[in-house]
Amino acid sequence: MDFFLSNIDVFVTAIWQTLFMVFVSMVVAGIIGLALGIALYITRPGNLLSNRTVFTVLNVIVNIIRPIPFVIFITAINPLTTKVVGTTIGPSAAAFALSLAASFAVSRIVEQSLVGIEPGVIEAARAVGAGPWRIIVTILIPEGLGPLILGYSFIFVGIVDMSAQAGIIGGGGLGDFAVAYGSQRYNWPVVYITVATIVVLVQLGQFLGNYLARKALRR
Amino acid sequence: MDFFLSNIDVFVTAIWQTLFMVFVSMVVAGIIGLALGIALYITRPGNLLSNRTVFTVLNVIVNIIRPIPFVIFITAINPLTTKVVGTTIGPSAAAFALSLAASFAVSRIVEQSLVGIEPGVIEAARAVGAGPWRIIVTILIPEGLGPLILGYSFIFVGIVDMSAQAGIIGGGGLGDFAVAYGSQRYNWPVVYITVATIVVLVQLGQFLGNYLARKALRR
Amino acid sequence: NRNNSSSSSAGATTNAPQTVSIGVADAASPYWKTYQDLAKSKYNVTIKLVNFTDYSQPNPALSQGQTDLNEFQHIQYLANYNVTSHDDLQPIGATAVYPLPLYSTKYKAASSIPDGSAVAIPNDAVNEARGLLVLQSAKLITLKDGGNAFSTVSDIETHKVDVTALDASQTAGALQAGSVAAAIVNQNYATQAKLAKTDAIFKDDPSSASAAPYVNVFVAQKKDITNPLYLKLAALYHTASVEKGVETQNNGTAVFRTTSAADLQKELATVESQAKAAASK
Amino acid sequence: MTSTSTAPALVRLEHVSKAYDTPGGRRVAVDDVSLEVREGEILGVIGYSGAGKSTLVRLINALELPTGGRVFVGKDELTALPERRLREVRQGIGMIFQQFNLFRSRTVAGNVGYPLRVAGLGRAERDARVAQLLDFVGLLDRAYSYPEQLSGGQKQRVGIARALATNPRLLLADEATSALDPETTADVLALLRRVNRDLGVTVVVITHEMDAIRSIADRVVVMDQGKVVEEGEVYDVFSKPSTAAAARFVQSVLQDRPPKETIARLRQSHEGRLVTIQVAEIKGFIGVVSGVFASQGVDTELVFGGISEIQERAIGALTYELVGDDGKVDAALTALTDKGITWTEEH
Amino acid sequence: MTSTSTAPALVRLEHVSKAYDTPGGRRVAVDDVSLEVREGEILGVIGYSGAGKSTLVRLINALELPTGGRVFVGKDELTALPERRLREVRQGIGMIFQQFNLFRSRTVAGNVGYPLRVAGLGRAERDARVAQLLDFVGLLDRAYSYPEQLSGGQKQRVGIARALATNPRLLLADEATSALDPETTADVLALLRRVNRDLGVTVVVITHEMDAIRSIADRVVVMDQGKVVEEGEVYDVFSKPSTAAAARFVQSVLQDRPPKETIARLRQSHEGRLVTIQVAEIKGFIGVVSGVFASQGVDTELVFGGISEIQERAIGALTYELVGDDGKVDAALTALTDKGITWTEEH
Ligand SMILES: Nc1ncnc2c1ncn2[C@@H]1O[C@H](COP(=O)(O)OP(=O)(O)OP(=O)(O)O)[C@@H](O)[C@H]1O
Ligand SMILES: Nc1ncnc2c1ncn2[C@@H]1O[C@H](COP(=O)(O)OP(=O)(O)OP(=O)(O)O)[C@@H](O)[C@H]1O
Ligand SMILES: [Mg+2]
Ligand SMILES: [Mg+2]
Repeated sequence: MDFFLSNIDVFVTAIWQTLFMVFVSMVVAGIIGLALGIALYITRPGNLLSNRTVFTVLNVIVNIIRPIPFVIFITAINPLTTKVVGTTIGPSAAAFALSLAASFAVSRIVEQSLVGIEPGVIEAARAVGAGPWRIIVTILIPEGLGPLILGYSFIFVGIVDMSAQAGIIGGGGLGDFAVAYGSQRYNWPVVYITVATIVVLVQLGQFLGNYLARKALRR
Repeated sequence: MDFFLSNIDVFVTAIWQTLFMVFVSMVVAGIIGLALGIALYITRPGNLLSNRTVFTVLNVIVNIIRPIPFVIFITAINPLTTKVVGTTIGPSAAAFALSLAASFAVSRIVEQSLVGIEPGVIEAARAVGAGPWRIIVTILIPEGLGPLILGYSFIFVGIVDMSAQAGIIGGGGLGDFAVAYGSQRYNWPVVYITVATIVVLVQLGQFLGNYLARKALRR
Repeated sequence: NRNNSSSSSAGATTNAPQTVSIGVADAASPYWKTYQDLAKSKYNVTIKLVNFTDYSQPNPALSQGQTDLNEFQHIQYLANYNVTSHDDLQPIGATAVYPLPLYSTKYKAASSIPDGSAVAIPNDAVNEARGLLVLQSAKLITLKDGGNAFSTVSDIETHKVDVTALDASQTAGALQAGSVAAAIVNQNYATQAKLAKTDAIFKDDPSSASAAPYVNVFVAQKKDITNPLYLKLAALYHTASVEKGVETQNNGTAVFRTTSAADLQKELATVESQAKAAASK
Repeated sequence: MTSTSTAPALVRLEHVSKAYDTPGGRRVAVDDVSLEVREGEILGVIGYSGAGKSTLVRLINALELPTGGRVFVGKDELTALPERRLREVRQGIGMIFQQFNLFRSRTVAGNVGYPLRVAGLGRAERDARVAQLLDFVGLLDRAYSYPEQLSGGQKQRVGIARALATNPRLLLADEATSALDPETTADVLALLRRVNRDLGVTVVVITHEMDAIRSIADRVVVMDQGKVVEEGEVYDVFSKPSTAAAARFVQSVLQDRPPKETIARLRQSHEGRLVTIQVAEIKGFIGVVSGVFASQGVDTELVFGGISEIQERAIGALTYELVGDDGKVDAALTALTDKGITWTEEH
Repeated sequence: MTSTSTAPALVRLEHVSKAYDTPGGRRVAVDDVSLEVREGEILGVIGYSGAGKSTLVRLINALELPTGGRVFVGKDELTALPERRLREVRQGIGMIFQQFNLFRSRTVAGNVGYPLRVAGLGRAERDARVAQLLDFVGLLDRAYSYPEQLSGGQKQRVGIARALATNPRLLLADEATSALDPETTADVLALLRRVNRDLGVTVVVITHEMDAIRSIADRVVVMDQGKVVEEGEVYDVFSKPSTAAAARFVQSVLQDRPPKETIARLRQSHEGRLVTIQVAEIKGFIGVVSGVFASQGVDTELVFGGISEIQERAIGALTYELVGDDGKVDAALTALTDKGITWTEEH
């Protein structure tokens, strides 16, 4: 406990680091993943812009990148990280790596959320002459909003979880704090406090997600 | 390369360990997660057995457990692992931890897959006097099968990815091999070969998933 | 595993085939192969290596009898574990002390590192405090109360450079990627990352007495400290062929130690009492 | 048929209301409805779009719980039963949904067979019954198609077959023929009539096709804005609708009164006065009418209208052109009134 | 109206086929159909459930691409246009879907406003137009409801308003009134008539409600098993259907011929011979008929049937009881035939 208190500043910093990494990743991965997921969905055979080649290529790319262990992924994209962030260590670099890795996960979640949309409504939009881009923005996303929001809540938790690995490259954050100051030092109170903080953070996120999903689903 | 060849037996073992861990986790987490996800879905306010209390409790539990960093989760469940598996280290213990952790993730994916089901069909089933249990088995699961299968493919990749962390407790597997024999030793050929193997494994799984989803969605 | 453990402790006298499991964190290092072959041919013992990627795991696993021995830590770490987890694992043989060097590819001396540069250190409990102490000796930082074996980055009092703690396997990479001006790199990673020996611009002195807590050790459960097979296995580490492998692994920087088990245990007791004092402070 | 008028109630609604809370406020879909469906009858429910018809039938099989009042089916008070008892009650009730609500994951055969599975029938029996039902609705060759491969009418027929599968004792048909062509509609109505007559199945049909009501219903209930505004034997409601809503519905099916434009057109080719006479149940009705005009020396020509049958009784209206001296025409019309025959002059 | 018979074609289908590959084999939904929809006309499409009507209209706005043949709308060959040109064409075509296909994520107002957004209308204009449309379909107070909060008929009305939103020059109405009560149906039909007359909108209406065809269509196309089996002016098809399919449809709407059971019942109360006479376009038709019977000394009583109007012309059939000497009755009937009047004796 004393140990925790003496490191309270690190803990506070860790909270900010986590918030920063999670926020950046949610935004970036949210957008890239959405685009990628929609691309997967609409090019799926039989769908709006069905295109077997594009679908297969995207599918394979996502499948190649997603299963790469995060430790390796982080290292592998170092050259890119240097170009974009200017450094390969610290919260920014971690946020970058997290964003990229999460994008591919998000794309799958998005694809899965859209797959349940009734084809009839897409047809109705096509019938009034709406183009694919407009259909995506004004029909696909709103119609799939319920599952999409739940999917993003899911990814939110996933990103919080992944951010625990940010410590690998000095990204800090709560997960790293729990491990470095907690479990590796067999200091369980630190682990409890930190995990509890993570849980509170996640609960807030998930409640927001549930609330929004309920609004979107109207039940 | 020589280094890889001299450790080919470890590599082969790692493949088996990964297959073992992933298979066990998919089955166990698939079942537990399905049950939990369905419970989340049907108790959601406005649904089949809507029950705000149960829903909130389940929701909170899932939200507490999911965000715990895997390193800490593994340690925290050690007493349970000892009881069930008899040991807290090695592939079996890792498979157990993976299964548990993945169950909670699966539950969210399942919930999200079911949320898109047209309420009318559930009503039609209620109207013929089908009970909740029967509706779950004969209506909810079949009607949500497309997204469910894609969701399970997603989780499959997630489990493969998580299994890379099995090394924490000496579980081995390809991910651990890639890190311990590859990236940590700056031995990139080993990383490439191992990651390629993981990717092939995942592609096979995802292709199967896509194929089944296509069958289920009939498009 | 439990069965193995009891049978191995009982049957140390015979040459009947046995299995001994050792928890390690670097099973991929080739010297372990040499070691395994040797154990087989000399004692007809099959060594089963259990590789842990997280340092928090091998000690509890040993304590619960899921492994018979482990070899991944120095006395300092073991003491910390024993104190915080109220355990009583004991060292039964020394292996080596590894200097913990500060590397830089740009600067030739610690003093020439510009103010405000980034410096990476390992972030695990085993290496972090020691890395900080190295930086302090290099006059790049000062630590609260002069620092101790439990210091963390939050104990930095004044600093000439910005210290970032990374996964031990990543510090070399961060240096090579240009993200930091200098980095504390564990010798094995330095070798694997092909950092030139000459780039080590500062290191603690492995042969000094102050390095005693950093002697790496074979660890066993207290009841096994006299197990002859385990003692033999610990000693087996100092076979020439194994030592040669270790040296290759560390680019010749390892300083082998053959301190007796009793001395190691005494050293442990000392560090443990220090740790207790530090914890109650 | 008349036997049903004294039959005991199979369904009884007592001051039943159903309101929905929407962001825009409370919306009362069913408003204090008290109603009986008698054992063995076919009850027609008509009313404007949004009148609360679908909500009403959904209350009968407790898919929806009322916000007020009590619902009885047989001896059971649904509003007091636990869900598992409700399930048993529902097994005895077939429902055809307005929106079909087919299971998308099941083939046509799977959809129709589902209630049979729930009822616990064995595979062989089930297959036989499904085949029989599909044959009836003309979809035997589509048994292995999925709903999205069917046309609108085909979907509706699957819904009908599914509702009939378990030989329920009560059938709730919510716009069961709305997507069907006239011939199929006639077949379905005939089938409903048959199950009603032969198996004693009680039927509630919601429909806006008054033809359906006319051809099969015994009694009819008219809903308007959540309330039952009229209720009675079909012939009575058709021949003497007492509310404006009912009158408009009746008009739509009998189409025996010429619309305004038709009258305007008729005027152009016919110089005489145009009078619409309501068909009454008088022996030799037309003869009587002709006789009256002939006796006054008024020439007549039938220009519009029709006679049809409801519950085996003639009903309708005929528009005649009356040519002759105004006084004579008036005298003839007065004579008609005296005989209890209703007429209106078209202006 | 007759002007449309010479109007140029707005839609032209040339040997169009559409087949679906299903696990159960190839299923031909539309089979070598050649057809024109003339500029400014209202074309009715009728046919049994599954005949291919919905598929046909979906080919017209290229929601479905034919597996054979060519489709023209205006000067554009849809089957040769790239998707982005198709979009422009579709903006000029309104479509009412059989299954409504409402956007579940949008309110009623959002659904109706959607085509306007696609057409690029500004907010203010859009709101005004939406309000106007919702007012017309009687859903102004439901503007902010979501589809699942609507009754079946309300949903359909939203679909209608949405299709009309952009004042398309071609309107495809697939069972646009199937879920509506008679009065709303009449309103919608009147509106279709009005947009057709006043704005020159060409309309294709699929319906199984022959009443709708009768009251608004200029020409009618009868489909059966994917083929167009009959095509012509509505009056011609109604008065002289040349295929069995068409005849059955016509019968369903005119309902001027007594069904078997009615005849059986009529027999019980009427001793004379029962003869159904087809209403023909003869000046003073009824007078003529009465005259013939009177001259032969045959007593008549009207027992069933009706006269109504199609395209402003009288149509129908009347069933008379003929009482008199058999020879005289036969003579009278022969006289009718000589005058070109068609009749059938009911046995
Ligand atoms: N996607 C599909 N796959 C297979 N068959 C189909 C598909 N869509 C339509 N069909 C079949 O094509 C035929 C024509 O269907 P269509 O929907 O055009 O009929 P319809 O005339 O509109 O019937 P209804 O009056 O019942 O709506 C039907 O037999 C239908 O089952
Ligand atoms: N979930 C709901 N939320 C709010 N209002 C609803 C809901 N369901 C139905 N309503 C409203 O209740 C009223 C009655 O609906 P209902 O479906 O019973 O009408 P209906 O008589 O079946 O009409 P139709 O002939 O158009 O099918 C309608 O005004 C409808 O909008
Ligand atoms: Mg309804
Ligand atoms: Mg159709």
